[in-house]
Amino acid sequence: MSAVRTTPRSFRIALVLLVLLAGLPFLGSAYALRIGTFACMYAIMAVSWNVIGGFAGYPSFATAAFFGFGAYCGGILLGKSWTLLAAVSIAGGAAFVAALLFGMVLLRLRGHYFAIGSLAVAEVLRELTNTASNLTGGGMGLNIPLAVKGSDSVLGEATFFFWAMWAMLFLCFISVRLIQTSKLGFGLVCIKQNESAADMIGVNATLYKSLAFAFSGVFVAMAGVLYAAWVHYIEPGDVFDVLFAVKPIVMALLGGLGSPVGALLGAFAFLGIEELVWRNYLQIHSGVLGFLVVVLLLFLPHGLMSLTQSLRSRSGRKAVA
Amino acid sequence: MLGVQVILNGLVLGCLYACIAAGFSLVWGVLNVINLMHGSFIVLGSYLAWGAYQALGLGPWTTLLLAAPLFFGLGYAVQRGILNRVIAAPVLVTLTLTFGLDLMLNNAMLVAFKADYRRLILDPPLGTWSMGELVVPVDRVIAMLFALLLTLVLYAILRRSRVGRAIVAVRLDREAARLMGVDVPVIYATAFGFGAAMAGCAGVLLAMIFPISPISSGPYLGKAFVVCVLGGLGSVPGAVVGGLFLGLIESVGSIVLGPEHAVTLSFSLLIVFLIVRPHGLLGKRGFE
Amino acid sequence: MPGPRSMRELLRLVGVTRRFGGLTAVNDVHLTVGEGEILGLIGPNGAGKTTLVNVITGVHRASAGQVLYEGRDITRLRPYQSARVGIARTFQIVQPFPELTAIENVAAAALFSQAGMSQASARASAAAQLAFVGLGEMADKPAFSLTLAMRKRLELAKALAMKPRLLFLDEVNAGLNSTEVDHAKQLIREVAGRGVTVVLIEHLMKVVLTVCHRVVVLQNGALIADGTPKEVVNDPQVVGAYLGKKYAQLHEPQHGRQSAGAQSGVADTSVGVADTLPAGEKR
Amino acid sequence: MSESSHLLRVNGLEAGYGEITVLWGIDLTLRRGEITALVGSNGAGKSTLMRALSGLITPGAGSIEWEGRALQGRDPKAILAAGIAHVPEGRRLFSAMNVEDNLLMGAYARRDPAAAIKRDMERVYAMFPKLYERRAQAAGTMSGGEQQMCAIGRGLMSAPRLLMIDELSLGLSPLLVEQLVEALQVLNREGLSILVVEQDVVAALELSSTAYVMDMGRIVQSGASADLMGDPAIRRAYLGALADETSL
Repeated sequence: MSAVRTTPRSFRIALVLLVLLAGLPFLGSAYALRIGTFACMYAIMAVSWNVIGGFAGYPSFATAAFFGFGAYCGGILLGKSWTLLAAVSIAGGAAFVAALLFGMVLLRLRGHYFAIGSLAVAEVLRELTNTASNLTGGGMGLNIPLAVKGSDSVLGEATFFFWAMWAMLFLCFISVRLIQTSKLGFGLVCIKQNESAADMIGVNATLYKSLAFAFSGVFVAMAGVLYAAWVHYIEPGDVFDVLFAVKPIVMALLGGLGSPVGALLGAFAFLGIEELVWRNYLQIHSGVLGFLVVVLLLFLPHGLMSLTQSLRSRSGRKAVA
Repeated sequence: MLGVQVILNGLVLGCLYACIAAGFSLVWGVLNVINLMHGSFIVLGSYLAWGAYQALGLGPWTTLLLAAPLFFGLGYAVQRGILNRVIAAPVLVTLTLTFGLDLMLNNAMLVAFKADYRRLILDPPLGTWSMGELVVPVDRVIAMLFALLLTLVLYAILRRSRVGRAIVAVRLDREAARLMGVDVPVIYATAFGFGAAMAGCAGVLLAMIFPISPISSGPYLGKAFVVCVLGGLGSVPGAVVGGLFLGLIESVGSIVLGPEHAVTLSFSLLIVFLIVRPHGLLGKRGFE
Repeated sequence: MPGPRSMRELLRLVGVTRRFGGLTAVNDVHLTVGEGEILGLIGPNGAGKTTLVNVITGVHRASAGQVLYEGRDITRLRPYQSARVGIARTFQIVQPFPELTAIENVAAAALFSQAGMSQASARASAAAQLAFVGLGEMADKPAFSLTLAMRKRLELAKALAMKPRLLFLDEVNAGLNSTEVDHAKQLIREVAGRGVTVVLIEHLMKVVLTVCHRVVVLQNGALIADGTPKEVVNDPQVVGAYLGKKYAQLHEPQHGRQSAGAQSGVADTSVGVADTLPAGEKR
Repeated sequence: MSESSHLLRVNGLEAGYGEITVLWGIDLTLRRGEITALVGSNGAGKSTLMRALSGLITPGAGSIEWEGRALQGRDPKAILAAGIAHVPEGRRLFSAMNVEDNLLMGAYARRDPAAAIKRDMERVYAMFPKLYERRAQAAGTMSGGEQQMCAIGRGLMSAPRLLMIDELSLGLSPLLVEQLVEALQVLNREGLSILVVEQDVVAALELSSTAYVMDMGRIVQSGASADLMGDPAIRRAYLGALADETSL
């Protein structure tokens, strides 16, 4: 049963895209690898955000919190000579449990209040990280030792992290797709459409929302570990950046809300645009990004995908009042 | 004596916070829109004060008279021209839209003024007042008094003027307001204009105390959030209560826990309030 | 009005009270609903009917009193839990999942209300319910595209998919035209014919009087009458609640000896209709 | 056509919410200087009719003619300016505002000099002295009766020629209702036309000179209020048309 109408065809398109992405290392270019790794990371964020924001309809700004949490968890564990796999698993598990518990209270809030609450989590975590300098290095940042043994070339390490991030994206995408077609996903869509009606037909909304929140965090946190290991150095302002909370939303909006495939495409499109802007308008890149966001919301409220689907009657329905 | 000094610092800070938050709270309460540009409006106001002093030799208190109409017009135009098109859209859309606008505004300021801090240094400096061990910089006291005054003016407009009453009426019951012949879109734009004017004026005042940089917009916005949630949404008294509360907490907190914990404290407070008392200290009844 | 009243008790309210601040919306309500009954719950605007249903289904918690369902205390159940024990309801203002198709709407109800239901079997059950309410053709249309009458039936199909034993129908006929109302009445009877106990909250007296076995009247949160439809519409307290005390005093005390002949005519017909109709429904 | 006696004439009005039509072909005429009552059970469409008349909802079909001018499709602001004030169901006061500000909101759309508005406010206070006592109190904290006075006062502040009151007595004590009824009669004698929706049928018919009975979105009976007192149509509209059920 497709609770959200993602056709098997667009799912296959997404899989093809993922496979194509996997071809990047064969270009042998460090730049391509870097872009590819970022593409995977962004896609993980957007596809994950989609679970809470797209399926359940809760405007979460907690992605930065999950990412930073994962990065620091990973950084600290790697610093204590744990293996990368262990660090990833532990950070992911901790993020899942924390999000589940935190979601139980936070998700009682709706609309703006939830948005602010989720945003504040990142702020609190960042400040805590800043002040707990014994553990995290505080504002000075945290150096992270090489996590990959045996790859002596720079390109080799880059390739490794590309594959790691790619695998994480693959895992994330398949998981989210499974959630979408599962009872959980169906329940989340019901909650988004009408929470009290969902309650009335027997959906345990609190549990479902919290699970959605947890799933929207777990892969992002694990990607955070990989990112930390990849770049060897993190600082609080970097990984808890509010932009990490907003970009996934823009990507998901770009691809069309509620579909993991859209989120994937949105992430790639966003990265492409961002890269272009970075290269050509370094000075005003955030302004151009803002401009894109504004144009997107005002003129393409259903995302890029809606451009291709020869304007259906629905597209005008919700647009402006 | 330390206690008195701490409380005094807290009050000064609190009045400024109230002024920062009052307009933000008004927009949120009346339009149900969170204006993420609020922080950048404040910074822009600071630059205006700096520019007016550098170029024209105008003191910040004079610049206030300039800032209020300028920012009102800016806010009115932004609401009418852009925000009003999505006013009925879900939270995610309005929130992301103002975020996009904020990115543009903030980036424009970065390009125009660079990221490095500027200071508005009054010549001659105003010095400090001291009473025994108590020391208070005069510029802070003046800024605090003006902040209080501005907040009071906003309160008076909302309470006493025709348009202010209409703003409050729309907030309380939009349909009943329509029955009274109120043009709701105009009132929305007006409320947004007032919000922007408060931000601009607050920025002018803050320029007297704090260094000016586009980077400050985030922290200012954060304060506005916290104050709104602490005091209760959409009311001037709520903003004052929330502002003073936050100012005192931060002032006391930075002594007890160390200054580096002030921000953590305020955001932790925000989360606790959201969960335990989402309508703030004054409850949801407050309105003006 | 034979059978239903002697039947086994399904729901019992003991002194149920619900206050909002200083306002008592439901005041010390004692009520028993027998299995298989079609009970009408009526009362003027703001009488507390919907609040009472909200208390029973766990949307609001009772300020005092107890709700017993099959002898079990369900006073503190949350709405999703009460959905899972077999209590379903429709809403006064229809609450579909607008962007889901009709069949997805109904399948959701089947899936989440019953343990061990697979998505495939939920969909199969949904198809059956849609056919039952006459929406088989609309299965793949999104709910927002249905007409009001169809959405009302969709709401009913959703409730039925939950396999309820007790079903609250809140204003299922509001906003329908008379053909649609007749159709809805027929559906309600058929639902009851399947052995579902129905509590009908209704403004349209013609529906209440012809469909219900028993009617209770709520005014200002308190029960003021309980009896057959005929007894209830002729109860001076009920007439007072609906048309004003003065009207009741003016028209009621003499009953049949009214100056206007129409008055007694109404009373006479009501005897005939109320007695024959529900009884004529053979189960 | 007797221009002079007809204040408002509604013809074939259809209105509702979105795709849901609530009112079907409403014909209704209000005469200048009269009190007209609308009676009928819950959900009969009385409030919807008032909302259509005050422009809160836009009619789907039909005409509303006010002193020869077409009013259908105009917004509440224009209709208020034309001289129709609407005291909505549930009073809808601005609860956190004080009484005086509520009254001032009633005069919001007027462009008259402050003195004229002040004078009208004094009149309201003279009519409802209780409101003067409470003028600085938040409207939401007053009793139901005081709130209804305030709502009527707020309606009067727009200096209307037709005052529409939805649910005059809902939740009020009989004594208070008496008081309100007297106030309305005084206003009426001074020339104000009134359209009132009232649950208490006898009160409504005693107050009004003409009445309309609504059921399921239609006018099912109308006439002089005194004649309607014993009309079975009224009882049928409230408590069910048992006679009509034999067709089943």
